[in-house]
Amino acid sequence: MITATIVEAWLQRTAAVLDENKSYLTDLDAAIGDADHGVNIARGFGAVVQKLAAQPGQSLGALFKTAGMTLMSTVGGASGMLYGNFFLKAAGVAGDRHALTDAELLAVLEAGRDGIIQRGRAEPGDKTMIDAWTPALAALRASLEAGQPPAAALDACVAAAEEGMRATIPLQARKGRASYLGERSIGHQDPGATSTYLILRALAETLATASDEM
Amino acid sequence: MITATIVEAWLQRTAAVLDENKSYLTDLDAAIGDADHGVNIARGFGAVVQKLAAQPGQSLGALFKTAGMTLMSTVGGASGMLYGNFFLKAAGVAGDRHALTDAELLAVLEAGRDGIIQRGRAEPGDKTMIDAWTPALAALRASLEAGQPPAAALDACVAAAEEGMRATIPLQARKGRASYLGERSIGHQDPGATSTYLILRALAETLATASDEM
Amino acid sequence: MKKLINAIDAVITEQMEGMALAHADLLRVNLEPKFIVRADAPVADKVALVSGGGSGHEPLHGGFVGMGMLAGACPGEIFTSPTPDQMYACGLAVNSGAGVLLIVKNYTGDVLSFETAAELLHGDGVPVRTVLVDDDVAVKDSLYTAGRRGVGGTVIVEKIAGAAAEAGYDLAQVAELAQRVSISSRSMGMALTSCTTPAAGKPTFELGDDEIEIGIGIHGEPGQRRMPITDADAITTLLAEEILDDGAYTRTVRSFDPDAGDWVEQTLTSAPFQPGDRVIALVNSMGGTPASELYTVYRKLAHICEARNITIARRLIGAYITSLEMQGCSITLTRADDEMLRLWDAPVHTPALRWGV
Amino acid sequence: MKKLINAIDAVITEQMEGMALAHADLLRVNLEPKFIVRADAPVADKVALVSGGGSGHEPLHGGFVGMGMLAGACPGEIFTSPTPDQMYACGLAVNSGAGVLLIVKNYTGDVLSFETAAELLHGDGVPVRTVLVDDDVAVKDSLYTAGRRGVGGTVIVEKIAGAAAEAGYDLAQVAELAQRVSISSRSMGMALTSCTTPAAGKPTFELGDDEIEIGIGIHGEPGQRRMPITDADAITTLLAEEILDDGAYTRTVRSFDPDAGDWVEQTLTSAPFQPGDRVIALVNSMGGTPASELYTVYRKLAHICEARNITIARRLIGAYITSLEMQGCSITLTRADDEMLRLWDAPVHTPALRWGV
Ligand SMILES: Nc1ncnc2c1ncn2[C@@H]1O[C@H](COP(=O)(O)OP(=O)(O)O)[C@@H](O)[C@H]1O
Ligand SMILES: Nc1ncnc2c1ncn2[C@@H]1O[C@H](COP(=O)(O)OP(=O)(O)O)[C@@H](O)[C@H]1O
Ligand SMILES: [Mg+2]
Ligand SMILES: [Mg+2]
Ligand SMILES: [Mg+2]
Ligand SMILES: [Mg+2]
Repeated sequence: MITATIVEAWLQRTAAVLDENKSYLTDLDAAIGDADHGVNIARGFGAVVQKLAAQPGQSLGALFKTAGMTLMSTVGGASGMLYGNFFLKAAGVAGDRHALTDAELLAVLEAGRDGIIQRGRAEPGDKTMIDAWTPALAALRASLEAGQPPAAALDACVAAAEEGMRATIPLQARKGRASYLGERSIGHQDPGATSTYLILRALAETLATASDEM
Repeated sequence: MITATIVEAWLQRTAAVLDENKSYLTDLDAAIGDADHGVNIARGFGAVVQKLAAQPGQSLGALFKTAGMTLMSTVGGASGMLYGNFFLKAAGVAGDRHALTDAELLAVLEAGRDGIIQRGRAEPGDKTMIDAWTPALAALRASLEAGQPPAAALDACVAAAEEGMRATIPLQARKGRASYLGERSIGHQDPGATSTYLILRALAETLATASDEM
Repeated sequence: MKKLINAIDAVITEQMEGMALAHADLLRVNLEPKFIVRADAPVADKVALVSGGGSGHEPLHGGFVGMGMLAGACPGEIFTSPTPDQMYACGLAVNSGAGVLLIVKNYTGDVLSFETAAELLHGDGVPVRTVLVDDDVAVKDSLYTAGRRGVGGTVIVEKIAGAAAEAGYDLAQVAELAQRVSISSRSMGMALTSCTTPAAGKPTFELGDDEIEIGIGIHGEPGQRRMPITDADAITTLLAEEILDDGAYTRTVRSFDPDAGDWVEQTLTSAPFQPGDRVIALVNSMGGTPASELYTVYRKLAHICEARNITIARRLIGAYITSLEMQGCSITLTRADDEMLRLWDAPVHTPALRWGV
Repeated sequence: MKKLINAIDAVITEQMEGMALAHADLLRVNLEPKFIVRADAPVADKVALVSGGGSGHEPLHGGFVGMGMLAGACPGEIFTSPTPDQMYACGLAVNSGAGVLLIVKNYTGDVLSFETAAELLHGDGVPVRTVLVDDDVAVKDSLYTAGRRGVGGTVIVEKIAGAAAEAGYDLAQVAELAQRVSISSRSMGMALTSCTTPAAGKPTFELGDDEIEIGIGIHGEPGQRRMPITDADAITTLLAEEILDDGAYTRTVRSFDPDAGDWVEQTLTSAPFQPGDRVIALVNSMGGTPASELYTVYRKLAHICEARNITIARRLIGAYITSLEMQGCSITLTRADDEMLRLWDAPVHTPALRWGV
């Protein structure tokens, strides 16, 4: 079971990882965007962690809603709205549960991803964060459906996210700021796909640590 | 006798020398002024030469007046007004003569120098062109009064101008733009004193060439 | 990085405080969340215009708050879209009941935030409409990109729609006019130098000593292409021809319909410029280019327009939509009819644009 | 060197042509010799203000030609005083018979040129007076220097004296008022970066990446001293204290007396600022500093003035007297009485300053 404590630990680890990778993400965004992705997203998840610390004991729905609203009001830019939407939609599925089964976790993540698509209307291959989310959640679903243990399923998920992230390099962007560059966007890794990979990696690592401790 | 032709040759040589030394003078002005002395003065004397070429056969008074008015309307800045005034006052003394004796040349130069002082009210030691003019004309007068031949007298004049120019280096400026620098003007050679030296050197060289040719 | 700023985190707040101190007669500033409103907002019976976007483009938008232009402005972090909570709170603060028009520059972040804000305001019973500004001809197609960026045309839209609101147009009328001005506008920009955001501390892109960047937006993002530096006439010709030779441009625009309570999509086409057109021209500094150089650009632009029988009926020359201290310029032309010119001439009193009062 | 210019020799001419094309309703331009005059000059029965100076300080002076401010402006080469023939021709063009006031920034070249022009105009029977602006507190003494430079105070003098001329003050009255505004003004400037004249093609001075120059003039000349870069509050405090703590300043001013037909010398003393003073504040960009940063400076300046019980009664924030594309700012404070404030508020309509109309 993935408890609220574990989810909070995930968001804390995400905040830490994004903060460490702030310059890396911003440099990626400088190449094909406006050089703010790392700074903004790190600020946003930092704020989420602070907000959650002040509101302990919430249901997962409430917790995700706080995360979504906080991202929306602190990140700014495309990714703030999209990640914000991710958590708002995740909140809808998580509802007043205080823990999730593996299958429920998958449903929550998929709902979040669908929220990103609904707002941003990106398709696979547009060189956006969707190019990490879609293969990652497909791999997670396939592994779970194949009966693999959660740790292995999440490893597959992260591996697919990383592959999806790398696969954005040769793509020409068709959504977001990078699309203005036309062919000049080719050859650069998408910053949003990169932060998505980092977020999913943080999830896998958090779950691994949590099960070690059990 | 210093004929109008020789005077025109002097102004032509001056224009050429100042043009060659344009960057040098402007660099001196960059250190303690506003980096325009060379460019401006070269433009001005270039214009004088053009104007005179279009008006041949003038009296020396008319010729100096044209030079003065042209400098005033083409140079801009302090030195344009001061050199302009130099020639206007020189014109007054030269009058309708078409040639000058050595003594008359001295009188013409002294009147011009006094014109600079009258407008600019600089005193010796203020770190201006006056620090070249004053010793130079004193040396010229002394040499001529001592009965030296004109060539030697002019050499003494140029040597004194050069010395006066170099002697501006340790001075603190009290007039003109360099005075704003206070002690920071110390250690730099005054651009106006330098152009004065170049103008007088061009005079000596012109007269030397002219007497060679006779 | 050399800037007149204090702590990096405080840059926007302190600039807003400075504006509040300087222009207490014109505007009020709210810091949490950040927005700027007319001193006399809400103005009874008048439609309120709200715009916003990343900071670093000053005077846009805060400098255009006041009589005859914006009712409110929402500054984001530097070059980062503001957030929906700002727009929502600002919309509530300026709504007199006559409704709020959200003026949205076409960037994904801005669009998504304003969409959310529109839904929130509608949910609270505020009559709300949106208009998209997408005038940057450096972006060629709308099919394979996020569409043209909103740049200099925004200034023209805000002035004319602001005058219409002041004149008592209702929400649907102001929105319709704003949309018309928006699709009648085309812009093209270039950079001589890059710019530095305080957070990054180093220039967003590197430009060689003899290179310029053509087709830049306003966020220090790289442009369409890079070329060796050339003279003002050649640069002006290049920018003007991109604008004047740009063909019909068609895009699908989403806007909020308060009656339906939902988003509607419309396909809109901008007609190319034609001989005989009258235009409003904006020759704009990217921030670090002084006014003197803009006049050299305007001179050439005037000659080019004259040769094509396009009449520059009104003009604005200065720094109106900038990228921090970037050197460079942009040109905007808006095809204007009598109504637009009349509204352009109407009094305006804001920190950065003032006439007739 | 990266600038929006064409041939170096044509820079001033083309900028003037651009102004003429852009502002035909406000001004006319003459190219040989170079000057700019109000479109409606000479204005019957009104004293005409003429100023001038090196180019590169735009909008000063050409941008201030128009109703309620200057009747004429004479641009020199970049950073080089204009020549007497320009001022003479300009003075003749604007004189309605009510006379001409020459507004002279205190630089040797400007002073000498305007002196000659005054004598020429007087010789032609034009009633002419002169006023010297020397407000730069970076220059400490007047005894061992050419005296304080004319900087930001010039803008304030031109606005207030321009309003007085428009209001029908006679020549002696306008001159007396202009002199009073001038000696009530104090300024101090700083540079974050140097600037490049087109003719030189390289920066006039070199500044390290973490150095700033304090006490600069407006000609790219080195300043009073150099120091490590610090934050906006510290820089503002430094500039403001130089101005506010500046003691009485006495100088001997030469001005032309048309009745005597000669120059008269007057010893004038500027009183230091005092608690209770009301001031007009100018927070000015040196050209390359964007408006956003100026608001951070204004914020601190407002706090400092408030703490000293000095009331900022009016303010102007923007690029008004520049050094090409230099980054940096200057602060000017002018102690203002009711008459000055009334004239400050009077309508003005020029390319760079406009209100009340
Ligand atoms: N329409 C979209 N759908 C999905 N993701 C998008 C979309 N537009 C942009 N993104 C993602 O957002 C990232 C950029 O985020 P960020 O830099 O924070 O926003 P901004 O471009 O507003 O500065 C891109 O790398 C891309 O992955
Ligand atoms: N009052 C003065 N009297 C005599 N010479 C002066 C005076 N003021 C300045 N100068 C001379 O002018 C020179 C500077 O000339 P220039 O650079 O052309 O003028 P500006 O300072 O106006 O740019 C100085 O080096 C100095 O020799
Ligand atoms: Mg970005
Ligand atoms: Mg000089
Ligand atoms: Mg951004
Ligand atoms: Mg000069």
